[in-house]
Amino acid sequence: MRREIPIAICFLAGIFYTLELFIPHRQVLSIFETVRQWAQILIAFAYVLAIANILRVNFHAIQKNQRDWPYKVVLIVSLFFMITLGIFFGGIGEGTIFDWVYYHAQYPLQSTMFALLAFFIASAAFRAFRIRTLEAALLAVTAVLVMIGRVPVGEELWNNFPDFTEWIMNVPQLAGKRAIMIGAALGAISTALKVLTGLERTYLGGE
Amino acid sequence: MKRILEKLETLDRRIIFIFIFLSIAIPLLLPVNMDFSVTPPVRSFYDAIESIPPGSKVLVSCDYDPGSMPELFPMNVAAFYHLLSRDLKVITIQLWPTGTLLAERAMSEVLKDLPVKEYGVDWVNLGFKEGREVVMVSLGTSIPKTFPNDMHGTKIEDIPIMEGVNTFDDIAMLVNISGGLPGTREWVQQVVLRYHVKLGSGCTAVVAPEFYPYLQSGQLVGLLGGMKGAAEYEKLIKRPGTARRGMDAQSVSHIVVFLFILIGNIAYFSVKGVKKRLKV
Amino acid sequence: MIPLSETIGIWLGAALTLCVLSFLYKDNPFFKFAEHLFVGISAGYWATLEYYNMFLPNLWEPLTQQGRLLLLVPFALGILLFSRFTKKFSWLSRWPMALVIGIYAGIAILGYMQGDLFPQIHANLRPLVTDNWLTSFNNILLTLGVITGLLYFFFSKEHKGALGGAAKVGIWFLMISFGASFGYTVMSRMSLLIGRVLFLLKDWLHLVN
Amino acid sequence: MKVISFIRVLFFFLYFLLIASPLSFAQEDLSQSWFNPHRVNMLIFLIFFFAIIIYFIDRAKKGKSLFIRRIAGLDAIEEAVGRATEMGKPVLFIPGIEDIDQIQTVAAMIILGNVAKMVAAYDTPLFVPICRPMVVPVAEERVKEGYASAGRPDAYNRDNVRYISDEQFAYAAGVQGIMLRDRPAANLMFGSFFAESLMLAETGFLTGAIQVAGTANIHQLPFFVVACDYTIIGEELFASSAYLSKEPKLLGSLKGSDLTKAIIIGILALGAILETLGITQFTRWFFIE
Repeated sequence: MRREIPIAICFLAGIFYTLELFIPHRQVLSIFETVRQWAQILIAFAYVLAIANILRVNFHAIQKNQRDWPYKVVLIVSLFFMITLGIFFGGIGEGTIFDWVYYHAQYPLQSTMFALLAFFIASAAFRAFRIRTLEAALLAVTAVLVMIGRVPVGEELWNNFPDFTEWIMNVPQLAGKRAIMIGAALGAISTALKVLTGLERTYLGGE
Repeated sequence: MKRILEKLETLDRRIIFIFIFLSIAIPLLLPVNMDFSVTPPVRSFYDAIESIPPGSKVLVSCDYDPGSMPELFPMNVAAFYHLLSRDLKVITIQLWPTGTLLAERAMSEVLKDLPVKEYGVDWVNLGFKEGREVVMVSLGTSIPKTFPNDMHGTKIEDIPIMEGVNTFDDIAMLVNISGGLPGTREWVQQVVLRYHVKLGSGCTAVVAPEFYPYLQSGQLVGLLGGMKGAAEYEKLIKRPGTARRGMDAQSVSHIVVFLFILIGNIAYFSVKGVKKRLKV
Repeated sequence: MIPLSETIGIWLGAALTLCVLSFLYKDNPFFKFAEHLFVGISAGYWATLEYYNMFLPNLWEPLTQQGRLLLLVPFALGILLFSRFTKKFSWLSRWPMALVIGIYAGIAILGYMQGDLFPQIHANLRPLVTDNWLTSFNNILLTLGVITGLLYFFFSKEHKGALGGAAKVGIWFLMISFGASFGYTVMSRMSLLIGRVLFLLKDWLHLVN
Repeated sequence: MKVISFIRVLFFFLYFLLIASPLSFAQEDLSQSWFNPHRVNMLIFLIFFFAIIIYFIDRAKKGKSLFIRRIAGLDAIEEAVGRATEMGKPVLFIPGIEDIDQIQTVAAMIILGNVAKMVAAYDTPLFVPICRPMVVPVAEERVKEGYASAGRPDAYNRDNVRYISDEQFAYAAGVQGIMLRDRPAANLMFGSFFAESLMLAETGFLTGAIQVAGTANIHQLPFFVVACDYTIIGEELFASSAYLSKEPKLLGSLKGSDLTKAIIIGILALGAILETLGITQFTRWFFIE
C-alpha cells in the first residue's frame, strides 16, 4: 500500500494531464485548471518543510559549534526578520519596510552576484579557449567572432561583421541547438512516460 | 621569455578580474563615445513610433524586474521620452509586480526633461495586474474593465487620457519592455495574432535572437535587443543615456576578453602545455 | 532633497555590493556575512511572497470566506506533507508528492511535444534548392547540421564507421552552437557589470553624472 | 504489468479511432467538443512513441542483451566519487534550480538515487543543496533509499540534504560557500540550470574538484563545457538513469528512443526532399497552431 497508492495517484494525474492537450471542452479545461492550482498550493505547503529544514540544519551547526557558526545566526535572524516584517508588520506592499529591505539589501546583493558573471565569463574564456583540438577551435573561434561582432568596435573592423554574426546565429548555431532540442525533447518525453507508468518509480523512495 | 609565457599560461584569475573591472570603470569615467550605426530592427522600432499621428495613444507594458535593469531600464526611459516628446499619450501597465516601481522611476526621469507633461492627460500608470496571459486577452475585450482604476486608485472614468479607450482598436501601438515570461512571446501569441496590434519590443540581449522570426514575419514592428539596442535607440532619439554611456565599456570589455583568449593561446602554444583533450 | 531612508539605502546597497565583490579576491568574512544575509533574507522573502500570493488568495480566503469546500482536498494533502515530521507516518507524504510529480510529468509531455519537438521539426523542413544560392546553402547546412547532431545522440550503436563520422560532424555543429551562445552571452553579462559599476560611480560616489 | 497491457490496448484503440477521423477541420469554437482535431498529429506521435518503447522494454525483459555506447561523463561519476573517498572529502550533488514541475529535476532526482547508492558503498558524505521547497522531500527520499539499497541505512544523515533559498543567486552564493568551506572533491551538477551555472562551475574549478555537469538547458551548456571536466548534453541527461542502473527495462526504453530518433531523421531528410520538389503537405502535418 505504501508504494501502490502513490504510483496510482501519479499515473492517474499524469494520464489526465496528458489528455489535456487533446480535450478542448470548456468544463474539462476548468477541471484541469483547478487541479493544477492544487499542485501549486501543495508547493506552497512545502515552504514549511523548507523553512523547517533551514532551521534544523543551521541549529545543528550552531549547537555543534561548527566553524562559521556565527554566520548561521545571521542567516536565521535575517530569515525571521523578513518573515516577521512581511506577515506581522505592515505587509509587503510599496513603502513598507519589507519593500525597503528588498530594494536596498536583496536587490543589490542579487544584482552584484549576477554581475560577478562578467568576471567569471572572462576567466573561463581565458582558461578554456585554448585551441587544442578541432572541436576546441570551433568553440573558441565562434565565441570570439560572435563576441566581437556584437559590439560597435566589430563594425569598425568590418562593415558586415554584424550581419556575419547574425548568419552564425541563424544557421550553424541554430542547427546544433535544434539537434539538442529535438533529442532532449524525446528524452524528456520518454522520462515522463516512464515516471507516469511507474517504470521509473524510485523517486518515491523505498518501503 | 619562456618563464613569462609559462606564468601567462596559468595566469591568476584575479589579474583578469582587475582588467575586466578597469575595462568597464575607465570608459565609464572617461568616455570617448565610439560611434556605431543603427541596426534595422531598432530603426524600424523608431520609424514605427515616428509614423503614429500626434495625439494617439500608445500602451506600454513594463514587464521586467530590477535584475535586468541595466539592459531594459534605458530602453524604458528612451521609449517614454520618445513617445511623450512626439506628443503621443502614454498608457503604461505592468504584468510583473516589480515593473510598477521601475516604470514610475523611468517616467520621473523623463519628466525632468519634459516638465510640461501632465499625469492623467499625457500619461497614466494603470499599475500591476496579476494573471499573465489572461490579462493580455482580457485587455482585448475591454481595457477599462481589466483596469478599472489607475495605480493610485483613481477611477478610469475620471482620467481624461482614458476617454474613448476601450479596446486595442483605440491604441495606436503597443510597446513591451520584456524581461522574461510573460513577455514579448506571450504578447505576440495572445494579442498580435488575435487583435492585429502593432507591437514593438525591447528585450534583453540573451533572448533577442529568439524574437527575430517574429520580426521577419511582421508580428513585431521593431526590436531593441540588450544594452546595444537601447544605445542605438538613444542615438536615434538624440537623448544619450546610460546605454549610450555603457557602449564604450561594452566594446572595451569585449576586446579585453578577446585579448586574454589570444594571450592564453600564444602562451599555450609556445609553452606546449600538457595535452589535455577537450571532453564533451 | 533626498530622504534619509534613501541615503541609508544607497550606502547599505553600496556596502553589500562591495562585500560581494570582495569574493573575487578570495573568500572572506565580509563575503560570508553577505552570503548568509542574502540566503536568510531571500528565503524569508520568497516564503512570505508565497504566503501572500498563493496560500491566502488561492486557498485560505476562498476556503474560509467563500466556503469553497473542494479546497479541503489540497489542504488535506498539504497537511499530509507534514507527516514527514513523524517517523511512523512519513510515508503518507508521498501522496502529495506523487500528485505533483504526476501532474507535471503529464504537462511536460505536452510541453516538450508542443513547444520543442513539433515546432523544431516543422521549422527545419525546408527546400534544399531555391532561386537564391545563399538560402539554398543555408538550408542544406541547417538540414545537415540537425541530422548529424541527432546522430551524435544515438546510444544503442557504437560510434564507429559511417555513424562515427557523422556523429563527429554533429559534434562540430554542437561546438559552434556552444561557442556562439557563449560569445552571445558575454554582452549581457558585461551589461550587468556596467549597471553595477554605474551604481557605485554614480549613485554612491557621484563621480559620473 | 496488467496496467501496461491495458494501456497498450487503449492506445491501439485510440489509434484506429483516429485513422477514421478526418485530419483537418475549419477553424471553429472547440470549447464544447471533446477532441481537438488540430492535434491529431501529436496524439499519433505519442501513441507511436509509447508503443515502440513498450515493445523494446518487452524485448529487454525477455533477455535480449542491449548494447549502449559509452558515455564518458557518466562513467566519470564513479571515478569522481572514488577519488573523493580516497581524499576523505565529501561529494556535492547540485540538482539544478527548478522545481519538481520540471522533468529535468525529476531526471536529476533519479541520478541522485544512483549517486547515493555509490556514495553509501564508499561511506563518503553526500551534500545536496536545494533551491525549491518541493524538491526537499523528494531528494530526502531518494538519498535515504539509495543508502538503504546499499545496505547502509544508518549512514544517511538528514542534515546533508539542505534547502538554501528560492532566490537564484542566493542559492548560488550558498552553494559556493559549501564548495569553498567544505571543499567537496567531486561536484555533480545535474538538472535545470540558468545563469548561476558558470558561477558554480568556476568556483568548483577553483577548489580543484572533479566536475561532472549535465543539463538540457542549451543556453547553459557552453559554460559547463568550458568549466567542467565532463559535460552531459541534452538527451544524455535523460539517458543517465538507464546507463547508471543498467536495468533492462530502462535500457529497452532507450533503444525505443533511438528508433524514434532514426525515424525523425528520416522525416527531416524526406521533408527536405519533398519541399525541394514543391510538395508542402508533408511539412504541414508537423504544424501546430
